[in-house]
Amino acid sequence: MPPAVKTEVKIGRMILRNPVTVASGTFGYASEFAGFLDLRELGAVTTKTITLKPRRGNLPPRTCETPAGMLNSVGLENPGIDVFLRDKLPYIAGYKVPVIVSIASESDNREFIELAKRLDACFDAAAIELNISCPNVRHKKLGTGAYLIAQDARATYRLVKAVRAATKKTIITKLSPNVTDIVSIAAAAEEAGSDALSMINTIAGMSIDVGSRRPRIGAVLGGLSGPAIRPVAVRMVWETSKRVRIPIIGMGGISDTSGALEFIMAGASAVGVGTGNFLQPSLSAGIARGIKEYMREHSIGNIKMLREGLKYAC
Amino acid sequence: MPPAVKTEVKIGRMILRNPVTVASGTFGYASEFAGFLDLRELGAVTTKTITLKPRRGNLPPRTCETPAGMLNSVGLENPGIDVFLRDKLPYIAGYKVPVIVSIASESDNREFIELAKRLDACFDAAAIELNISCPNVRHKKLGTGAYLIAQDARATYRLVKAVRAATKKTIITKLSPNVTDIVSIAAAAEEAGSDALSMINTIAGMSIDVGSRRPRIGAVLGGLSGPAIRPVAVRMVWETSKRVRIPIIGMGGISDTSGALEFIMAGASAVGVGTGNFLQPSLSAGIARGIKEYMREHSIGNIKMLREGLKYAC
Amino acid sequence: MKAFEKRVKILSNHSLKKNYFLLSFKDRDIAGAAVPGQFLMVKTARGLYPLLRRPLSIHSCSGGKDGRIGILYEVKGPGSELLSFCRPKDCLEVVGPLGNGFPLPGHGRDVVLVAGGMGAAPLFFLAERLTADNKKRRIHVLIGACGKEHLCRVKEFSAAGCSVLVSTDDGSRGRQGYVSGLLESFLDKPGNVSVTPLIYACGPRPMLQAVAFVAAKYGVPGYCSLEAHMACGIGACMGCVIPVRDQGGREEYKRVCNDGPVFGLQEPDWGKM
Amino acid sequence: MKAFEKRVKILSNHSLKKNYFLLSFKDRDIAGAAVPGQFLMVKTARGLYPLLRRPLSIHSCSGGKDGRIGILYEVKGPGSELLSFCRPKDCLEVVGPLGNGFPLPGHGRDVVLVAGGMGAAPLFFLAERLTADNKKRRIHVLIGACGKEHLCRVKEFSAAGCSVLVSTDDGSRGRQGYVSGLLESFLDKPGNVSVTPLIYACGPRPMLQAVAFVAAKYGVPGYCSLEAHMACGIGACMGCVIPVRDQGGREEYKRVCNDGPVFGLQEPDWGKM
Ligand SMILES: Cc1cc2nc3c(=O)[nH]c(=O)nc-3n(C[C@H](O)[C@H](O)[C@H](O)COP(=O)(O)OP(=O)(O)OC[C@H]3O[C@@H](n4cnc5c(N)ncnc54)[C@H](O)[C@@H]3O)c2cc1C
Ligand SMILES: Cc1cc2nc3c(=O)[nH]c(=O)nc-3n(C[C@H](O)[C@H](O)[C@H](O)COP(=O)(O)OP(=O)(O)OC[C@H]3O[C@@H](n4cnc5c(N)ncnc54)[C@H](O)[C@@H]3O)c2cc1C
Ligand SMILES: Cc1cc2nc3c(=O)[nH]c(=O)nc-3n(C[C@H](O)[C@H](O)[C@H](O)COP(=O)(O)O)c2cc1C
Ligand SMILES: Cc1cc2nc3c(=O)[nH]c(=O)nc-3n(C[C@H](O)[C@H](O)[C@H](O)COP(=O)(O)O)c2cc1C
Ligand code: FES
Ligand code: FES
Repeated sequence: MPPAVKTEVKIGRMILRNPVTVASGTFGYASEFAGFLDLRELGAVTTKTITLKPRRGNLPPRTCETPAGMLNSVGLENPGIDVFLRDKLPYIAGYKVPVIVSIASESDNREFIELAKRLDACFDAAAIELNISCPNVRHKKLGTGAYLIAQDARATYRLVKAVRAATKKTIITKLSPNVTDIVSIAAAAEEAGSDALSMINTIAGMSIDVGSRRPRIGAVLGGLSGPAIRPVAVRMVWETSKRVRIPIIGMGGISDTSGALEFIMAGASAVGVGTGNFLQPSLSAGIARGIKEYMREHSIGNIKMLREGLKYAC
Repeated sequence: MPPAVKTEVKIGRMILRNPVTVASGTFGYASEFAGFLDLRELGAVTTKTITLKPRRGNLPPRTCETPAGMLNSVGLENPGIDVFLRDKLPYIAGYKVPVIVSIASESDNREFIELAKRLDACFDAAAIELNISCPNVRHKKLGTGAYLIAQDARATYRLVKAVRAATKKTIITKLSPNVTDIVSIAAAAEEAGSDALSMINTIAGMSIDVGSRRPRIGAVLGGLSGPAIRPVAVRMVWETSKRVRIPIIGMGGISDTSGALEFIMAGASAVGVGTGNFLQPSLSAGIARGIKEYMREHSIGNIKMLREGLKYAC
Repeated sequence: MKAFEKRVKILSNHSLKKNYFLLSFKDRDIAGAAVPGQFLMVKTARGLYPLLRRPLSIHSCSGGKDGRIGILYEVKGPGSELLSFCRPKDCLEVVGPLGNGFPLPGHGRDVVLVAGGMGAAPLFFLAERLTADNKKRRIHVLIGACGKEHLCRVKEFSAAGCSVLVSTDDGSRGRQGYVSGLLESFLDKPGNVSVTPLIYACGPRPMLQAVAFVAAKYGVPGYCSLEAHMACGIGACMGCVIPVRDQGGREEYKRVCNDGPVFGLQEPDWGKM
Repeated sequence: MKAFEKRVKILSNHSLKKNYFLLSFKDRDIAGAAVPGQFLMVKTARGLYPLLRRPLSIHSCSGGKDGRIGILYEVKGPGSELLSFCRPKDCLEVVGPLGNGFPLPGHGRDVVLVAGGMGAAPLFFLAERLTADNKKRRIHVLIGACGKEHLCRVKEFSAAGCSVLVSTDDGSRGRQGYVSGLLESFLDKPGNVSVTPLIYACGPRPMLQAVAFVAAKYGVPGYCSLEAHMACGIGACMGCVIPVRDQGGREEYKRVCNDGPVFGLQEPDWGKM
């Protein structure tokens, strides 16, 4: 019999049976993947970002491929919280896997607060992820050059604080890599009461079809994801994990077990599979199993030891 | 006879016969490549960054591969300005191609100024590139989280202003992508008198060998370059070119002619081939020819029309 | 509709002409579930370049124990090029069958299949099924291409019992001009088809738009199979949308991968694409 | 030293045993310029994954009109795996010959070649040259591997006129233990070699360090060929450095690609690697 390994992790008040979840917006509302994997093999399911009202999303084309990555500018197309609560959430929760509901606002903080209140009352939502970092929905300028809440420590602090007051649910703040110093934003979220961090969202990017001399994305700019950005994401998790105490869900370019392990060794408590779901629909479950195998092979009894185990004196 | 195409571009007081140069640090001191291409086919040659004193550089391993990219942490190993002026510069200048000399400081602005003065007196240097964005040499903190001059608009302004006073040579300021708002840094450099911008330097990244549980780079963090980062670089050039009037040398992941054309269509006046030189030593010259071919095929008489020609109403 | 994530073994993969290739593999599950108009997401690279799977229509399909699937593809870029290097016995990772498929015509109703270039790919599977169901009808196939060397599957459609007409942009074979023009002249001739046939079209967007225009002019209903850039192929990423008009004329986005790839000919908002 | 950027045609590429492959191609320029110890930077992918070329030693080389180059390689990761899929007549992009090569021994001086695993790759080219120069000397080859199924080129070295000794970590063939131990016992037996032979070693770093230690103990000079991660392979990126001590004992970095890959056995600062 193979030695037992403990893969349970705690994110806020939520217990994940293993450290693998999916990245918001890359797993639909889970039903799209139910035929390819057993959802109960995941530590948690994270939903596509939901807004108060339905959103049509951005002009197509919305995706294009780049070297070892892709750009997307979906623009948060979603059916709105009402339809979500009625049609989507009960389905996922039926699998008895914790559900992380990602939310965003089209305008000011009040929409976030209202969404949080709605979810607070909802048994099926285990945690709320604040998507303050979607590069495809530009807000009015917040400060010098910042157009996302997650690009401004003060704005981040204010928002998280306000949502914290509105809900007892686990709050996960999703950070943007499009910043000079992600640690300062992470610290602001922590101070305001966020239970955990999710990082990273996509990096703003652009690609041009030189044949037609047009941008490949209808909205011109898009968010870069996929293996191409993994080194950036791992670095940001590494820098942040040394400076905050709340757990981190690491993501960005995970396409196999070793990619996921990089994040955990860099200090993440859990990982989110994003673009990788497109490459192989069953990938997230495969990685959950792969991590266990790695732990067995390397005689690592508890996932925590992996997180603290980077052999580097610093 | 194929129709004539005009590929000449002006960067400061420097005239490039075509818009293709190389990215600092990826072309050595040109002699390494002389056997693989005719240096006179390039618009300009950019040298490895030079410091006042010789530098040993960082602990190996210094490079590793990532998906469609690589990390490096060379740490500006170079023989110092004296050896450079004596042994390296005359060799390159012998090819009658404009030489852009990249410089950096290990400490404060005075070293930049001294280097600029030395080069000002030097006929063989056509332009000075200020490398204020090397992620592998960390300075003391400049402000909130910034550790590079190029992460701080005020520090950038002060440095460029000081160097401007010290030399009449063309000044190119090399920007870092590790910022919230590259446009504000670009604007600061322009205001301080920089003749041109070079963008982007590498994105800070990290990679872990999960087998040995060690960072793949001796200095732990490295700079990400290669095709993986091209969408980020093109986006930054696009954003910046709409807001500054000085010319931009675009770089980041150019591995073929169409990659180079993306930058020009996004608003760059010239391009720098970096990691691509490692993939194919003759690449830069091939791209210089490739751009001409593209212009002929698409009946574009002047490279300027290509720059202004992105078919997108905004 | 059940889809599978599979690693299958390639049976054959060879060039038909120019850059056109035919690949086949055996998989009982996929072949058993597939209906005409559906597609597969195929991993073309061994590594991470190109990163995304490529959507490819099911070109032919024999169900039952045999379970054989054929794919007709053109080498266009890195993904299809890598595919063309595959050899028999190599493994191929496929996900499918995906998408909605063509609604089948009612008993005995004539159909007109209109193919532009690689548009022949999904229509051949449709022809296979329609000839197999033995419900007396005529299957007309109009195939267009830029030149004769780009025409594919003309003989195969004939052999399957369809009556085939051809057009080429350069006039090197068949009628000169676009296939939408061929359709127009075809519909124009009374007696060619039963009172109201059903059109099934596949090809480049401008061609489909022209077909939709001609069909509307002659009051002939039908379907088209569309393409869009796909990241996931299974309805999760919201990337592959096109603007459509619903019954009430309200505009909305629909996913080509999941709500399509088959749409009513007048459903897409052609002007906005 | 002239190097070339070339697209060559593969003559052969087959598995020797397990994951070990032998590839050959014809190129007069490269073969004409190459000296033992040099290497090539080989593009293994058609696309951008893996991105960088892979450094591979020149394993055999026949100059002249024929100009044939052989590469011995082990499949370890994505690059070497893609290489193993190449077939005769496929094109391969190579840059080379690169690096400094082994300094050749003086007239009649005996040599001991010490190979660990794939370390046999560059040493075979050296043996070829040394047997060809017809200057009476004995060429001893000590080959080590973890087990007998990992031993490569034993017969070929013998056939070339070398006297070969073997060790395996698991004792499945030859002496049991590391090849550095074999070297020690070899040097220990008087009469095995001329007064002071010259050692040429290639293999994993710990093995080379052990060889350097044994060589120092017996006062035998020699060279080793080192590996480091290489981005450019031509001395431009400063990525592949190792710490060495110069004559005066001062430490500095040297580039494995350009200052090496061959270094004096006592040159690297083994303690710091
Ligand atoms: C539902 C559907 C069915 C298709 N069926 C067939 C078929 O049976 N035979 C056939 O030859 N082609 C078919 N195509 C088109 C085929 O997917 C593209 O030709 C292929 O993806 C090209 O990939 P590449 O890497 O060779 O070329 P690239 O250089 O990557 O692209 C060439 C063209 O294909 C498009 N393309 C690239 N990647 C995708 C993607 N992930 N999704 C959609 N389009 C993409 C590009 O936008 C470009 O226009 C189908 C497309 C769709 C959406
Ligand atoms: C001068 C020199 C000569 C060599 N000669 C041979 C030879 O004749 N036969 C042989 O089998 N191997 C040789 N090697 C080693 C060979 O380069 C690696 O095994 C190969 O790069 C592995 O690539 P991969 O993609 O298959 O595996 P990966 O999974 O990428 O790497 C496997 C191992 O190879 C190393 N490696 C990967 N890329 C590089 C690179 N660009 N430069 C250096 N090391 C790298 C990795 O660090 C890792 O340890 C030589 C290396 C050097 C530096
Ligand atoms: C098509 C697509 C849609 C996405 N939608 C969302 C979203 O709705 N909300 C969100 O927080 N992040 C969204 N993301 C970002 C991912 O959750 C993730 O942070 C990012 O893609 C990096 O991970 P990856 O490289 O593994 O994809 C989306 C990413 C993609 C590719
Ligand atoms: C090995 C290596 C060394 C580099 N050294 C320097 C340097 O000395 N000075 C500098 O300004 N940029 C340096 N760079 C950054 C490049 O000039 C360039 O800005 C960056 O690599 C992005 O371009 P690329 O993706 O085409 O390589 C270096 C990059 C690499 C890969
Ligand atoms: S391709 Fe992802 S929703 Fe259609
Ligand atoms: S590999 Fe670039 S200097 Fe050696």
